[in-house]
Amino acid sequence: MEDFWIEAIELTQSVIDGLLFGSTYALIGIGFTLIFGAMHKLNMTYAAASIAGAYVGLVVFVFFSAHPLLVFAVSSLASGLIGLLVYLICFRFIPVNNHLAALMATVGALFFIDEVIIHITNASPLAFPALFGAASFDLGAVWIRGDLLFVFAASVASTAALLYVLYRTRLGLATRAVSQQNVAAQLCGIDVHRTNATTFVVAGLLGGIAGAMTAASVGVLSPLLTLPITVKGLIVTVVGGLGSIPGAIIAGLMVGAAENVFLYLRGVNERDIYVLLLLFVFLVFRPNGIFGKSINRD
Amino acid sequence: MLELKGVTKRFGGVQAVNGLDISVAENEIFGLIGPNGSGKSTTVNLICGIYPVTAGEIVFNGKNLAGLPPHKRLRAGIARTFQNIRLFPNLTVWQNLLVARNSMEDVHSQSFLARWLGETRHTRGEIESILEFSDLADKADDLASNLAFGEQRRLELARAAAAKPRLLLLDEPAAGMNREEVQDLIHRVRGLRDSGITILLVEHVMQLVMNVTDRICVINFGQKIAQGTPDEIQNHSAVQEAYFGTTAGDPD
Amino acid sequence: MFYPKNLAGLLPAAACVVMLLLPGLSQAQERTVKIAGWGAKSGPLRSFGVNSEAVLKAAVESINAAGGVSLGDGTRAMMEMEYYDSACNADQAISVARKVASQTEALIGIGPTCSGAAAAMYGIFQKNVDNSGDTGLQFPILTDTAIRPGLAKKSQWTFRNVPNEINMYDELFAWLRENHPDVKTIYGGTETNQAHSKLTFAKVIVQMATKHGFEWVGGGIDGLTGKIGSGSDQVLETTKASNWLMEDTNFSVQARAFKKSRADMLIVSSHPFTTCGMLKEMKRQRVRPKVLVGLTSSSSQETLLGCAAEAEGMYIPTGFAPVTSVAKRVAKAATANGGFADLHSAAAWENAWIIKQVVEETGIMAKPSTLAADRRKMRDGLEALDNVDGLLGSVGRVRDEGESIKPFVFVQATGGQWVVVHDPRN
Amino acid sequence: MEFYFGLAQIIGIHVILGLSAYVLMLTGQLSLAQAGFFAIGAYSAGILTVLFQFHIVPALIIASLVAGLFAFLIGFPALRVRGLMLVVATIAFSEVVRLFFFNLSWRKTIDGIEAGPDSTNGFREIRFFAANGWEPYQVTLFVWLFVALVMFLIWWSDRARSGAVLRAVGEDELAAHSVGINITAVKVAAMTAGGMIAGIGGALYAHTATYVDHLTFTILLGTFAIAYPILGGLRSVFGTLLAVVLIQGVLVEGLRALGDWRNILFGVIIILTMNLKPGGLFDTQTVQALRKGLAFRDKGAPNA
Repeated sequence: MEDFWIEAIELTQSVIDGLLFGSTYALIGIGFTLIFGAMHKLNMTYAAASIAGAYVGLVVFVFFSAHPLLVFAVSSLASGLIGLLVYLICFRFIPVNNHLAALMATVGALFFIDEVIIHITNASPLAFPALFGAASFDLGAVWIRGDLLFVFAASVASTAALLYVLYRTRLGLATRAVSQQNVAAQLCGIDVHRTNATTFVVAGLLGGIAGAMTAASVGVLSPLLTLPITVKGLIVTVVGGLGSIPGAIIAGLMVGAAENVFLYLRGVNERDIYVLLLLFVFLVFRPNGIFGKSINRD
Repeated sequence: MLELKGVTKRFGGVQAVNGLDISVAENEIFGLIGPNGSGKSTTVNLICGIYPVTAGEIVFNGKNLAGLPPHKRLRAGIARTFQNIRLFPNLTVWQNLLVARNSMEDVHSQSFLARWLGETRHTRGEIESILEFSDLADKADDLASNLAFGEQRRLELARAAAAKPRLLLLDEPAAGMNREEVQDLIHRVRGLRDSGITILLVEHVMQLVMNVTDRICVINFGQKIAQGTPDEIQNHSAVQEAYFGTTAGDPD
Repeated sequence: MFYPKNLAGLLPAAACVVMLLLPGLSQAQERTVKIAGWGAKSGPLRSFGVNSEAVLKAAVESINAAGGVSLGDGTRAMMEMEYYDSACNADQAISVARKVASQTEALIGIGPTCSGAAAAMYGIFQKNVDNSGDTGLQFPILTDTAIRPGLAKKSQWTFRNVPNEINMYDELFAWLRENHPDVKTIYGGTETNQAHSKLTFAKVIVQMATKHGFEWVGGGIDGLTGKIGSGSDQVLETTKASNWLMEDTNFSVQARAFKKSRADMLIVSSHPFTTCGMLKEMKRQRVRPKVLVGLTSSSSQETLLGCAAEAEGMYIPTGFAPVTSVAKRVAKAATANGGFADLHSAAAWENAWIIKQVVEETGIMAKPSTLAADRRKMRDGLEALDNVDGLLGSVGRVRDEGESIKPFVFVQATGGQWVVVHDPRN
Repeated sequence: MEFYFGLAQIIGIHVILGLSAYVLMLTGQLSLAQAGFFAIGAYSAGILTVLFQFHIVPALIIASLVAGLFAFLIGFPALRVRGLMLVVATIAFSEVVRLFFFNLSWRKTIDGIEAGPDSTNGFREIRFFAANGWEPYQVTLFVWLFVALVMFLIWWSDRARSGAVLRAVGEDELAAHSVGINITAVKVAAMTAGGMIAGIGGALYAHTATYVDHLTFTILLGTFAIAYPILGGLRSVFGTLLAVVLIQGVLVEGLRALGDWRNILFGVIIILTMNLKPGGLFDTQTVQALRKGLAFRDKGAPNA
């Protein structure tokens, strides 16, 4: 009986840690889903751009000893700017119906960003500041990491801001119009390129926060982060349903929690196999994601 | 030859086709007309198997088509054209026709590998004659996307014919055509019928429908409102109302 | 007309192919001892290559400043080094090895920097010298950085000058036994998809710790079947929750497993990125062991850049520390060349000097006509070496395996620096 | 020369890898699973020659069949989804395969040494070629024999009806279905063919590199597999060949002298190519121009 309770507490703790860490996955997932929703295209550069944003934030921290909040803000802005650049070099001048070329261009940009980071830092891991890094909340048997709680709060806040922009502003209306009916939107006088560019900037701003949050919750920033985050982001996007922001949030938390539980139960060598099987289950039984409607889109 | 018995199709809450009964006889040109959103295109899609029916059955040559995927319906002898042209734009005209040779006869007369890799003299001859019939002989090596609009329409018809169908579904083949082109199309449709193909024509352009069909069925809101010869239909009150009345159909 | 507009895109390609086919051979008039280095200068392990190149360059400069190398006929020749990027990638390491062996007059190769690439690259070499039925590459290699145990015996052409971790941890735990008598139990984890970290953890660190009487308080260990050490003859269920992967970001479960073990001594057998991640999580969860031990590879500058505060107090045995005057000079020269001298890269310095020694001992001629013979002499010379002068003292050679026994020291992270806490040589 | 032979082997193997993705891409499907099939081929062939002392030829054929079988099996569920979903599904498959080999330890004592896959430590001593006295030029010829075979088969079937069928599915699935093409069968067939081709590539890779571990078969490798046909263009198999020569021959090998900057240039070149020639180097215009150019030479008169 004693064992059972210890086990139950351990599991609960694993789930809590995983859920909170999953909020960084959720932020990346939202970015992917936003861009996919707007352009029906995959932006493979996204996670790398988010990490690159965090590196710019780190520059401010290292050279000007800025407050972590400012570091996050700079990361976000930098990533937004990179998002704009990525749009310009990977999407703007490539024919709209050529999905492969745009995808490949973003892969090229991914290599480029990764390699630039590697060259500047010699690929060395660098310490990244956390907000409330020392804080923690004890809830009886389990405890909650203060910095992750902040990450979680920041994810919720940025998502709320994003939803506000999408559903309460003219810009959001334009974005949704373009994503749903590209040609019709153009006929209504919406500048599709500008709207798409704005989407990339908004997604980039969000990605910068995600990158900084990831770096803050690990405590170190390294180019090793980009590939796993890209994969996690894609998984979250699919599990959450393409284009669904609430889906991406739930999926992010879910993937984070599942990862930690499988790690606890089965060890690290098998952990990812189970997470991927979970993804297969979703692909087979709920191909439209958590909140996906069963529309057959052509 | 083709019989629709109480065919119903629902998309969510929308009733696209509602208890439709149609019977097309061997070697006739049967017209299916109706206002926008009346369920014509849905009916075509139901017959060629793109959507499953919600209720009712579709019988072709005495065989129930339920559960048969589109490619098997083609093998059974049902070919179609699309309202908005759907050629394979980056294939040549020749390839567009070659790809379409999936009739029962073609599948059975050649071994799998031969069909997959080879092009027999017989096949070439047949494709050439289709090209000839479609006035596309000199365009055989052009990419479909480089053809003019009228040529693309002809190619789409030719591609359907290349499958040697017994029943051909034409979904608004005259859309966007001028008077002369329609006249040309009329000849071609008649030519196809004369070669033994039954035709179900879904159309908007009255010039074509009234000139070429043997019988016409009018539907609105997924239901049959009238059926008869072109002359009968022209004077039918329900048709007048459906086309010119105040009731507007829901968008397609 | 040949449609130049559409084909224009192909022209640069053609030009590049021509460029590629231009022979890489340059016939120098003067006689020089050419050596080639290669390692990861791109990709996530770039620091390995950058450091290795910096140290190698410094070594060659110092040799030339001291008058160069004396050849078999008494001529003095300068040493010349070319460094290539092989991105820590098996394909590329193999390709560079082939290129250097067949397209250049290099007498020997120093590289690659990563164990995985080295494990693959060694496979293309001739296994046994003088076996004409084996068409593997015949070119001597003296690797500096790749530490994973037991690689060089794959071929008689391959040699390594890397720390021998068995000796290092053996002595470390003996020393800890003496200096921390209150420490009785140990526990730890590793990054299981990094071969060096995992192998060293299972087959070296835990073995040596139990040998010196520390008690392992976890289950069985991944990668290790049978009993742990000599103390226990019981096969335990594998410890699952205490390991991680080399690109992992969340260490909460592992840190809890560490905490739950209540071990006096904890081991983080990992490279800097995850070492830092793990140490930070341990700090958050207030896991405070009496003694913290790390993997040799983490005794580098990267760990301090990533988590100097959290690493405070961690012991690591290392084959390099600026404790001797020459070691201090090397550290300085490496920094001047844009890299760091650490346990990985410092060996490159020794390698250059070993090469000088072998050239002089075996009477290598360094003429284009004697290239094959010179390479063979180089190999035989390396094989015959007993002892060489290293940065921390004499470096012994393990004859049949092509490996080395290097002197080492124990360092501890103190105030953002690696401080030597014990020098077994004294 | 040894270096050029080695380079030719790498180029050949990557051409095979690229073509395995090319086949499926003709049907409009983007698969990142090629790294997984490549890994299955590499490990299967390695296990056969090392642990069971097979000759390379039967080992290669069996490896190809095994990879093809997995492609066939994964084809049915995976090809239910498309676009981004398929990309993610195939990434997941390829990662599961990689993780399987990461966990696989199968050691046997052969000739006094322990051999076989050893999870994280990788699979060493796949030395069939060197141990049997194959000269580098022979190995290169052997590799290119398969490159030529695969290229010829794809090139030939692309000129026949099969190529048109594959491309028709890629251009418009609904139309293809309506003209009587069994979409699922065509896609699964393409996936299987791609799997078999990747299996051959993997088997050759394991034996030329003599060592494989799970880190060889990451998403990066799958990305390269699709990068070659995209950069080369989907109009011709020679596009893939050209792209591999450019990337492996020129960028990775030829520009090694650029050292540090080479990889940065790599990304820039991909971006530039995609902006300037979105259809790839061998896009429709180039292929037509080449054809007409060649025809012009043949006939000595312009081909109107």
